[in-house]
Amino acid sequence: MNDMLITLALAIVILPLSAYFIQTIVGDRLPRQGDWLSTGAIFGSFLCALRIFAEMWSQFRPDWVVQKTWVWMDLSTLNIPWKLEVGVRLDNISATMLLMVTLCATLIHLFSTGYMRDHHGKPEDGYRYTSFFSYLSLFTAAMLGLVISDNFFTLFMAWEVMGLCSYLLIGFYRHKPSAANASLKAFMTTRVGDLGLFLGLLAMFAILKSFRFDDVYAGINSGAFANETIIGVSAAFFIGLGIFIGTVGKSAQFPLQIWLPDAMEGPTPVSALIHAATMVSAGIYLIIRIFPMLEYGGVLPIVAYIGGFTCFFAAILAIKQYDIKKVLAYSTLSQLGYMVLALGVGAYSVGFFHLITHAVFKACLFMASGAVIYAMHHEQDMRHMGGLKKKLPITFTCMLITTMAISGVPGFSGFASKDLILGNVLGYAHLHPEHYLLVFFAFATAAMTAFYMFRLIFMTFWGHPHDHHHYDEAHEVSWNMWLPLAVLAALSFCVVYTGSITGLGFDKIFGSANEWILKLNPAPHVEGMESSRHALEEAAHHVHTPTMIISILVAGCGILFSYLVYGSKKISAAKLESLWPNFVKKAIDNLYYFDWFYIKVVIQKLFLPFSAQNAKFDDAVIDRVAVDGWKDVTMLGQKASGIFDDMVVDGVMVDGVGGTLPTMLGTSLRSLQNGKVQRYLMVAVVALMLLFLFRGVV
Amino acid sequence: MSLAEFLSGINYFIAHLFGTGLPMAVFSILSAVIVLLLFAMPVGGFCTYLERKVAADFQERIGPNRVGPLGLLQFFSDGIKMFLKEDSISKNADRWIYNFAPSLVMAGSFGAFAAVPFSAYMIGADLDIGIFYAMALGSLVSLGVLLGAWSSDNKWSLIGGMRGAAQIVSYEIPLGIAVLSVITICGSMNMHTLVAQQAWPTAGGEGHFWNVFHNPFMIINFFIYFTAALAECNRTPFDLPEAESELVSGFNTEFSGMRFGLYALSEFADVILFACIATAIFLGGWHVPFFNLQSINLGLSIGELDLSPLIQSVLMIGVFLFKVSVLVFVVMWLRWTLPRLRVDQLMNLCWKYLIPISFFNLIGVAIWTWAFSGRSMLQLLGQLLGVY
Amino acid sequence: MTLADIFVAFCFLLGGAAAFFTAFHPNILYAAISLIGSLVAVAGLYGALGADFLAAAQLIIYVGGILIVILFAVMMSEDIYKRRFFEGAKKYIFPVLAAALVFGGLAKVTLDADWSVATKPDFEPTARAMGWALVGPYALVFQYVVVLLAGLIGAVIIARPATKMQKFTDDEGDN
Amino acid sequence: MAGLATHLPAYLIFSLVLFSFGLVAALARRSAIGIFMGVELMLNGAALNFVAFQALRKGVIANDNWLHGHIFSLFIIILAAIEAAVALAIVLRVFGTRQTIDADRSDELRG
Repeated sequence: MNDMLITLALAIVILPLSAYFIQTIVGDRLPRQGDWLSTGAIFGSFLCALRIFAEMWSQFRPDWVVQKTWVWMDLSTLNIPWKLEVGVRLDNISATMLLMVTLCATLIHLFSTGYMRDHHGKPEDGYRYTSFFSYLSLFTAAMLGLVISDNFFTLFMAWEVMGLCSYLLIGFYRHKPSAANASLKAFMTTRVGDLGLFLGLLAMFAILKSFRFDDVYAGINSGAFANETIIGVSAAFFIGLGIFIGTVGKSAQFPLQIWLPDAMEGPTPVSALIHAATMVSAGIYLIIRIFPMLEYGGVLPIVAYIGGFTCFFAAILAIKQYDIKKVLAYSTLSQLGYMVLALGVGAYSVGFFHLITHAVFKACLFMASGAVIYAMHHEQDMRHMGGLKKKLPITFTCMLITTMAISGVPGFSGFASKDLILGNVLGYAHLHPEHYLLVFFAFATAAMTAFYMFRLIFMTFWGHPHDHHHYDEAHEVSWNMWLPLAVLAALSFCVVYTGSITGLGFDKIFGSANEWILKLNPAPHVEGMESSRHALEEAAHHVHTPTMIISILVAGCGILFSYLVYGSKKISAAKLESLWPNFVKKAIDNLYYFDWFYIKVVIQKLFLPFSAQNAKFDDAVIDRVAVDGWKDVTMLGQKASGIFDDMVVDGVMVDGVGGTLPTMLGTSLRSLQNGKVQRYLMVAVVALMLLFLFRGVV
Repeated sequence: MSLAEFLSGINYFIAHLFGTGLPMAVFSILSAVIVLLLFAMPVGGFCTYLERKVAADFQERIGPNRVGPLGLLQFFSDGIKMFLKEDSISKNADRWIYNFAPSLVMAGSFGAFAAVPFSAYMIGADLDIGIFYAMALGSLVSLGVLLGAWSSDNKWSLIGGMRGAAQIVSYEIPLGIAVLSVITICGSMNMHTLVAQQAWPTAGGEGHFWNVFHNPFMIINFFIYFTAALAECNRTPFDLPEAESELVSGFNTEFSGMRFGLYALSEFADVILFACIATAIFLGGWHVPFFNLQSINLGLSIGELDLSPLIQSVLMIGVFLFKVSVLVFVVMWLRWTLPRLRVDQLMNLCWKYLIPISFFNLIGVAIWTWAFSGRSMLQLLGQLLGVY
Repeated sequence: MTLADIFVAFCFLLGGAAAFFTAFHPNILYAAISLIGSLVAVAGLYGALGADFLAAAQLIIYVGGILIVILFAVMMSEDIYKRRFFEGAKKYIFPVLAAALVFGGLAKVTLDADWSVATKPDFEPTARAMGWALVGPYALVFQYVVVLLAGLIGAVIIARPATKMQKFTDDEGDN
Repeated sequence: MAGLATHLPAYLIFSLVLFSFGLVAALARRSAIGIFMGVELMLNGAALNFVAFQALRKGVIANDNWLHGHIFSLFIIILAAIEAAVALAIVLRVFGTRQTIDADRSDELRG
């Protein structure tokens, strides 16, 4: 049975991977340019994932795990303690992730067959339909490979492949300079995070001699990291922080968040797949996997503050956006911040819960926005939309459901997970009153989320059309585009996750399986942390009911306000805007000056002068002194030999052998730099041999 | 397999007949002479006759019919003619290389015969790396072609020689990879082992029948091998090095007399060699379907000497040579069927099709071998039906 | 004085003489051809030392591959019909001295050393053992060798005619 | 001459001969291909050394059954093959740009 599961897990990765290879090689010649191949492959993966999930469900216990490890490279025969093991690990987290990723990816592939139809054509004419699907396949394979890894090594490999795919897909419209720049920006920014991840992993391997999750958890509990320090901080802190920096880059947390909004230059299915449902989740997944290290090394407060701050300030930015995809991009940032915040306060399974629910509804939101954009002939500005409710009924319904989910309306999945996060944050603040700022971040963001998401709905679907030309042409999208929306929207009801209709605590339908995500995914055991975890659980339970009431109130206020401003237009948006202080407006318009800071300050003021200094040093010192100086020395030598010739030889041994010696000296010195490779080689050989022969003497 | 053994290249068959009393060196020389003179030379010569007959058949002519019955001795008279012809060397030719090059070709194509397993008891040198050895010696041919072409001081020759060398070097890659997948299946490079594994499956699960039917990839592989081997022997449709309508006679334009004879002979020897290797590694060597020739025992003996190896050997050699001659006939048949390729088409075929496909096949074969623990389709079928 | 001794002595003589011609023959083509002699002699010595796989590999890669490529390069680049291009005895003076220095020094070290602990070559098949070594202790090195494939790709790019490369980059720039 | 086949110094001196002639060719040949042939000779000499030590001093240096010497020789052969490809590509390129492969005349780097 276990072997079969492992085989299935491998098949999940291999199917899209082989689809990628086939697409790359012969994709153009296949019927329909091979989109069915990628879609079919990922659907096969979905079926496999479903089988694995069913197995997990039938077992239904927190410690269910199936893993198999192979030795990749074993150099212990040469007395080098280097043994690299790679393997597959299936536990509740990865089984759930696999199902989520394959489901989202399948639906997004299906959606892409409709959305990318304009790109259908021969590659010779510049159409890249096949490339698009092959990249999607490669990306999905990498994400799935990351999920089934049982060690940080293959996880890192898949991580980097995803970085590459992200680069390729963001810059898919490569004729657009903005897209090309955005792809480069995304790649370079995540690279900063990857450096941290890499350092963290190296440090971990140096101490533990293993990359496997199990070994890491066991190492933490057995005190392998207890007395180690790296550059003055404890090893666990260093490793945890390094790996968390990787997450910061990949999941676009403050201060490396700048790439995600720009990444919206890519095609919308890509935004849905990569920048909402899966790749950015990979960062969260990494935190989940390294969670014991963060807890043990004391990195969690940093995690919590970065998450909290990100979710707060991204929400503010989202309020001011008019590009429909940008709104969603910032909301993604904000929701990722929520997850990081949840993990930071120590709510392990809650963070994972929100990861899953968010991936589902955000994929749906992105695809719905894609459908809107497609119907509006690639118009993305919300100010030109409006009144689309009648034109796109299915899209509207799905988008409304998922918007309610993200805003935290009771009965939808976002309510359940977000409510738990808020509860945990509040409980955490009860335990540690000095961290009350986090509570403010969390609740303020909840209100703003409801506000800006309904702003999007009202501006897009309500009111009167602003652009009649586009409006008249708009029509409901074809089945392969609305079907994915419908499926994901159906999964945005919280009954799927918590087993109750309204949210938490009432009407348990699934019996023991109710709130299965929380039940199945307790944090890995860490020595000495049980008491604080228990305390948090208690505190969160204690504030459960107030939290729920507050969060419903807050979300309701946000929706109401949004309706007043953008739905019924009772309050003028322009007037409202004028109330904002000027400097805040300016800061938001400039995205808090982050890009400005990175480009003007970090790169231009810091790196460029540094490299200029380097160049100057190279020019002045190395070139002038070392290189040209050698010429001077040589010339001096020649001059000296000339003087010697004149004075000593010519003067002393006028007609004897005197004529030959300086000539030979001059020639041999000059020939040191005659540019002839054979001469150099000969000098090297002779010198080596002399050194060798007289090694006793020298 | 050591150098000492290699030099004394044991011929199992002769050793069996004469015992081991005589010094090994005599055996080795004897076996070399037997292989060369008694097999390769006459068969190579006979092939020229056969080729002319086949050609005549295809063109509805009679072909050679004067010398001997049915013109069977034609090749003999051809040989005499070649020996007696004036051995001319053009004035600007590079004499040293000119004299030396044909023997390189000769060494390449005839030396490899030592590793061909004609029967379970008759193999020139039962090397551990038999198939690899055959390919290594085969690589001398391209050198001989190139040098001979250059030394004759003739631009047609030079063009032909360049084409020949480029072609042989290129096609060595798909050929080698096709052979590599056979090695993957059998886990050995020893010719004897390679053939022995292709017996009809027995109850104990021994033998997986002819490699060409081992798995779907191997069928493709056989065709790749066959195509590449055609190009290696400069046979139509890959006879660009001696394309008579473009290059007079290509790399051997200037050669005459027995030197030309060596080239011509070794070309046929090459064809036979590749047919032999194809037979041995893909078509099961001496094995026939449904039973194992090695189990035949008529109980005949002369005194102490058991005659059954001899009888088996005769049968095996018959089966082996039958398969070889079928392949050789296909080669001749192709000559009168397919037109010659252009140079760019030739290279495209190799680099864009054969090499990628052969790599794909290699991976496929490796996966098959791993997944089914090396069992062939036939064995799997047998297991499924419960026969074995 | 066994057969193997005669064979080894023959290989020494052949290899040495061929190496001499490779170094000193005025005609580069003859030098290349006499290189065959050295390579074949080394292959024979591999055989005599019981390295059968290496002997065959030496033949197939050096003689069948590298030498052909060398001959191609000679024929395509030099004016080979100019039969003699005498390189001048003068140019040989210092190299020969340097080589003599190397030879003398290393030969002295070789002959001074104590080689009394010696084993006989065993003529076991080596291919299987080498295969295991490549996936055993040398796995890492073997994987790095695969990286050398990059070298081949680089060679292809270098050998491409310059004009075509220019065109290629121009095309890219337009996008 | 008896026992030549198992006499280690004989092999070493022979490989030294190959190496030295290779060195002469590499240092004195005017044409880049000649230099390259010299390098090939030197590589061969070195590779022969490895195998000779493996065969005739087995177990003296490394006390295990891996064929270290053979593996090293194999890597040298592989390396030589790739080196041939790269070197001859460079030769062709140099010939294409300056119509000669004389190493003495490719001396733009002179000081």
